Amino acid sequence: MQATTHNVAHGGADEAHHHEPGFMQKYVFSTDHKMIGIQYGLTALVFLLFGFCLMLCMRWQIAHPGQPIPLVGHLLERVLGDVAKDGKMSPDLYNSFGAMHGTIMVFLAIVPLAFGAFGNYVVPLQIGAPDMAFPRVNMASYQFYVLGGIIMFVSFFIPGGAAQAGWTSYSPLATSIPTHGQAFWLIGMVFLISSSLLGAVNFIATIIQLRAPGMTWMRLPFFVWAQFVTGFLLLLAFPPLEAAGVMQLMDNLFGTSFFLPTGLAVGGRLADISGGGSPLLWQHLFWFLGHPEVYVLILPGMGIVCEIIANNTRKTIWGYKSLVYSVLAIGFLSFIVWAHHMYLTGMGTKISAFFQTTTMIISIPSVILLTCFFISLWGGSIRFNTPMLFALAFLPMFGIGGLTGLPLGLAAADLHLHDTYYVIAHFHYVVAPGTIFAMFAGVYYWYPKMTGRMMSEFWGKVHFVGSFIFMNIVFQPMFFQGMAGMIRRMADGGANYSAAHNPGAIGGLSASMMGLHSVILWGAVGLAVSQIPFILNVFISMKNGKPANDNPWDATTLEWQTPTPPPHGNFAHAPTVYRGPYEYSQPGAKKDFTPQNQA
Amino acid sequence: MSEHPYDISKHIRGYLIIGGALILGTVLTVLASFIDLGHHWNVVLALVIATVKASLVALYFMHLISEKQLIYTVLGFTAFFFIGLMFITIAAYHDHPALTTTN
Amino acid sequence: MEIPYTTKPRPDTGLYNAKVGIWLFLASEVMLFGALFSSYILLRVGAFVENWPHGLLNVPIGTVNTIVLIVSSITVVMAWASLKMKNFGKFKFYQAITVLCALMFLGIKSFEYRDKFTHYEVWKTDGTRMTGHIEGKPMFLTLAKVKAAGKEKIGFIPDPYHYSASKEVKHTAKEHPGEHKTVEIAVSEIKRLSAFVPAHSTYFAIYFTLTALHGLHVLGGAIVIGFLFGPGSKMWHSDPERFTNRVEVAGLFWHFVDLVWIFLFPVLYLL
Amino acid sequence: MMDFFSKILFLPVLAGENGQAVDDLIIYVHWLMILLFVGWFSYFVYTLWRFNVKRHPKADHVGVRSHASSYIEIAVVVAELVLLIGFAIPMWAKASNVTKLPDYKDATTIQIVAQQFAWNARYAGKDGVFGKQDMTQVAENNLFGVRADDANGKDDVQVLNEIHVPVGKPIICQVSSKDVIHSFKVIALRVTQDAIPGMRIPCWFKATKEGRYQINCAQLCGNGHSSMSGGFLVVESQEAYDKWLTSKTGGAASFE
Ligand code: HEA
Ligand code: HEA
Ligand code: CUA
Ligand SMILES: [Cu+2]
Repeated sequence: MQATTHNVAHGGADEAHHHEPGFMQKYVFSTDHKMIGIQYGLTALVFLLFGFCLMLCMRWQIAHPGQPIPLVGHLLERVLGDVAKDGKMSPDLYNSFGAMHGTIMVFLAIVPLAFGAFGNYVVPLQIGAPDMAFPRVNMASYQFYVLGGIIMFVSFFIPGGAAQAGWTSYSPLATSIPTHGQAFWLIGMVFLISSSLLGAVNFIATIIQLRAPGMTWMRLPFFVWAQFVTGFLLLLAFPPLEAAGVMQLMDNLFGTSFFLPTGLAVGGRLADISGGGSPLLWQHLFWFLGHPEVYVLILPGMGIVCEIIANNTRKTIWGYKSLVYSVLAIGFLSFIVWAHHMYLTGMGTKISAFFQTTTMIISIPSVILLTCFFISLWGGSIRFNTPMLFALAFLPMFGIGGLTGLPLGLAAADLHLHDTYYVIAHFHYVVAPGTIFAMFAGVYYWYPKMTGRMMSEFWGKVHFVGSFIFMNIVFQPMFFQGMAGMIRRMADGGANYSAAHNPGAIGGLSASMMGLHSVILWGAVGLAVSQIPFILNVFISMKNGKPANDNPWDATTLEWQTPTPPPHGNFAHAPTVYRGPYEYSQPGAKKDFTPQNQA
Repeated sequence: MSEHPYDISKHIRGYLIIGGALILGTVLTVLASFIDLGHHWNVVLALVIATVKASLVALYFMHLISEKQLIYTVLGFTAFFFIGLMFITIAAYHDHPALTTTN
Repeated sequence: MEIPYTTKPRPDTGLYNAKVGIWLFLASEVMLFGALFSSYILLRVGAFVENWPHGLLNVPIGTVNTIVLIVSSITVVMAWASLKMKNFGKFKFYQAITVLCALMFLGIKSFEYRDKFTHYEVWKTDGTRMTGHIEGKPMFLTLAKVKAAGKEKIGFIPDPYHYSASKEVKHTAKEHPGEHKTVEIAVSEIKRLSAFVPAHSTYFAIYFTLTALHGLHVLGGAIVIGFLFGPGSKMWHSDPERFTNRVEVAGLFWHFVDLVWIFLFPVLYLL
Repeated sequence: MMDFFSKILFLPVLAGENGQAVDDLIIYVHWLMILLFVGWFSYFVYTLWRFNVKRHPKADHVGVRSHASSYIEIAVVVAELVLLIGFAIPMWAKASNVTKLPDYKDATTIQIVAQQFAWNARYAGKDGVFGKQDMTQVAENNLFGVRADDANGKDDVQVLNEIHVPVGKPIICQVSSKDVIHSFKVIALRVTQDAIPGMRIPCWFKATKEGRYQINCAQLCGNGHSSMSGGFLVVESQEAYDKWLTSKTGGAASFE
């Protein structure tokens, strides 16, 4: 009764490919969406770890400004040179690491993981397609990503080091730093953006064109919807940043003044430029991408969480339609809220009223999404396996992050909170315990499909408990620091602004606020240690994990109705879809799940 | 697709006419720029001609006129966001109290 | 299982895959050029008039180039129509013209670029400025380079009239055409010296950015169309329908490139 | 009550008049947030306990039928609307209005120009009129671009890092920068304004307590961003301020 297309699948694959592909073709230049997904996933996880390592160094510097970094300090000096003299972090290095942490996490870790890896692996399977619509474009997209990543990575080692102007790269700062880090950053970004564009075209075309017979729009698993909207965000929001990147590159290399006003006097001298440009133009173009981008970071995560909740409550998702409409509304609205990052650029009342209003409106569909997930739990039969634990933890974590977005969205409150650690805490709650947890959930959930083996439940739970506790220890104190006025991007963690440093001045940071730095540092170290079981689990389970059958979670969606791991071409012939994505515990059915392709 | 050889041949005349119109439009734009209508109106006129030409290309050469719903939807959103990007940015820019430091 | 709808349209959407793909791609291109257009408007509206030069581009050449591109747009659609009518010979003919037009466009454009690189403006310390050529027709000269070469004077051949900010000023300048002969300018009197390169002003910055990006698109399009004209056309004999679709998709891209130019031309050359 | 919330939210001391509006808004939003969080979180924990697979081995086919969630959602919408229209928009007009400033006649106007990595301020001096400026004349020794040919500029006062203002009087700061973007932030007064080169953006405040306030640079501005802490806003009585200004006027031509 289960999979209609099951047994013949291997035979079917041969029709497509008559010869066994060689090693390079199979693992490096593969055009199979599943291999590309796995390539994306591993590369992105490595970057995620790398981004975190940068941050560990930075957190050390914040807690102990000017003291050599233990363990890695001298290694840094060896490979990076004077910016890490005596194993200490100079402000230049701190700024490089900060900018690159943001860039790497956003563009090289989470987007490739959420969109490139899970999207690639799961979407064609879930819609019953043999592959992406354009397999070779898919490969090119991965290659561009790797190229962009290499360029970003290499930039650490050029004289002066990597970009230092924050992931936001505001001009004129980005143009006035006399090293080539920024140029590398921009060129890297052009590759990454192109990669995402190719991916986005491919995903959207695939979802539109390759849905299996019977897979109507309202039968799509929510994960596919989330990826669909994400694709549009990438497609339409990235090009303006590409344009802006080209313009900033011109400013950096060819002496133009797109973002440089008249009368700029860097280092005391009037800059030798024509002037006439506008620093605000960069900010508009950046945030026109920037805000949709944050939904690119969260929506695939939401999709994963939705799949896992439905599966582990053994119950259909409550309010599927409102989920779909909400995610569409978020996609649409995310293009018209961008200037809420710019309230303090001297924005007038009219425009700020517009952006405050749109920002409040966009929070509503997020509330609806979360509400639907919460209500879906009611009446379920909740299994607490590792993917489910991460998916459940996602909800309150995203809740905290989302809720703290509200004061930021109101200009007058943002007046106090802008560019403080409150903002840092806000968005890390959405992207770190939020999205990263969703990513972990996805890895634990789809790992058996990808490898044919289960990951260890025990070590999964250890990983979960450690990550959950330490994530909160790292980010919770930042709300208080931010509220007290601690500014972000401080190479000394605000020591120069502390009350201790400026006796007699009002508004300095108190000793207790400064003291939280060491709590956060040890939280971050704990977080790092908690990842060890995960990394080992990923590699060891590949060989030694418990073998998984084709549908180990008793799930309904199509990716579980094909052999594990799926052959080239995925299905022997297109499966036909007869029902919605989450038909669990149907009254009268023999089992507590009814696959989508069951007539 | 649905077109058969014979109805394609009917299109060909159309393509040539549109092509002629485009070249004519180009000449018109240049001529119009020499007439001094006051800067604003010159800009408006030039953009109107350009828009007409662009529409001809999109509708006929790119067959938009006989294209499917889906493509309109995609292009509709694109146009909306493009206009949003342009106008909101410019509006935001001019809602600022001060634009330059020269007084 | 094979990927469906690579050639035949999907019944409910009425489109084959590549067409969906190219239109999505074009949508993103609209946003790319759209962002640059927005920047153009913002920079221009915020600019002081005297920093937004007029009339420095060669309008006749620009017009010719526009027409070249339009012709190529006609031939590319004709090429596709010929395939639809199963006339491969005609396809080859039209497509050849398209490729030639593309190359011609690029050739003319590079000639224009070169012209700009040898054309200069000098801002003098007394606040006056003039445009013209420097003796010996050097490219990309800057004040720093002149100083580094240890020169004390440069020979400057001013243009017949000096452009300056507003149209009125320009008109008056036209009535008093400067003499077309070399003047000597002391290096110490020069505040700034720039060829008409991107760094000259935000106008030239956006001009070069937009046209270069457009030029890259022309180049890319020419390569694809050249491929379909040359080695790629073998597919006509094995899978004519798919080949026709490829030509259509390449054509759609080509029309878009033309469409962008239709806006670029008046905006950069005429306004 | 407000005080209590201000404490548990760790809001820092407040010494500016507009700041009250900012703090109030922050506190109101946090009420809403805490309410939502506590409400949903209790529900969440209860559900996980109640519908655990052991306690509830077979899932119900139909889930929640009541409309409670819609009511909650509507309540959130209403609450946000109230916050937005009732508080946020008017407060922005009041707290940091850049378009509706107090009358220049009643206020003390200063120009603030940030640089890597310090704060410059310029006062109009005795005549109360600033000398004309021209950004193309900016130079190392003239970073306000002051035009030498304007007599009004002769008595202007220019200071570095020590910015004095009178207490209890509206102060209009015209904030700008000469190199990169900085952000002028005085936490205790709840004033923040980005300092953007090429733009001069007004913002205003009224200090209610005398004292020496830390000026923060809130925007990444280069490798000295974290050590740009030398700037102080000295709020003092009108007399002390006048005296200070006169003492500085002698050195008015400091930019030459
Ligand atoms: C995934 C990423 C992500 C997401 C989803 C969001 C979501 C939101 N963000 Fe955030 N934001 C960022 C990432 C994200 N943000 C980043 C990276 C930055 C900083 C960039 C930089 O400067 O470097 C930023 C900065 C930022 C700012 C600028 C702050 C400043 O610089 O001064 C603002 C201001 O409006 C804002 C607002 C919002 C709002 C209103 C939402 C809303 O969409 C949130 C809506 C959600 C809710 C309202 C939650 C609903 C939940 C419940 C009702 C239930 C709760 C209860 C339980 C769970 C128990 N964000
Ligand atoms: C998606 C985005 C993302 C993510 C996930 C993170 C994750 C984290 N971030 Fe980051 N952060 C940003 C985006 C992100 N950040 C941005 C945009 C900025 C602003 C930059 C700027 O100012 O310009 C910023 C800034 C920023 C700051 C402020 C710096 C400053 O202002 O000076 C801090 C400070 O603590 C910080 C900390 C952390 C920490 C501790 C994590 C942790 O949560 C990290 C957790 C990671 C892991 C736990 C690794 C897991 C990896 C594995 C398990 C590997 C497995 C590998 C294999 C199997 C091969 N971040
Ligand atoms: Cu100045 Cu930060
Ligand atoms: Cu945002």
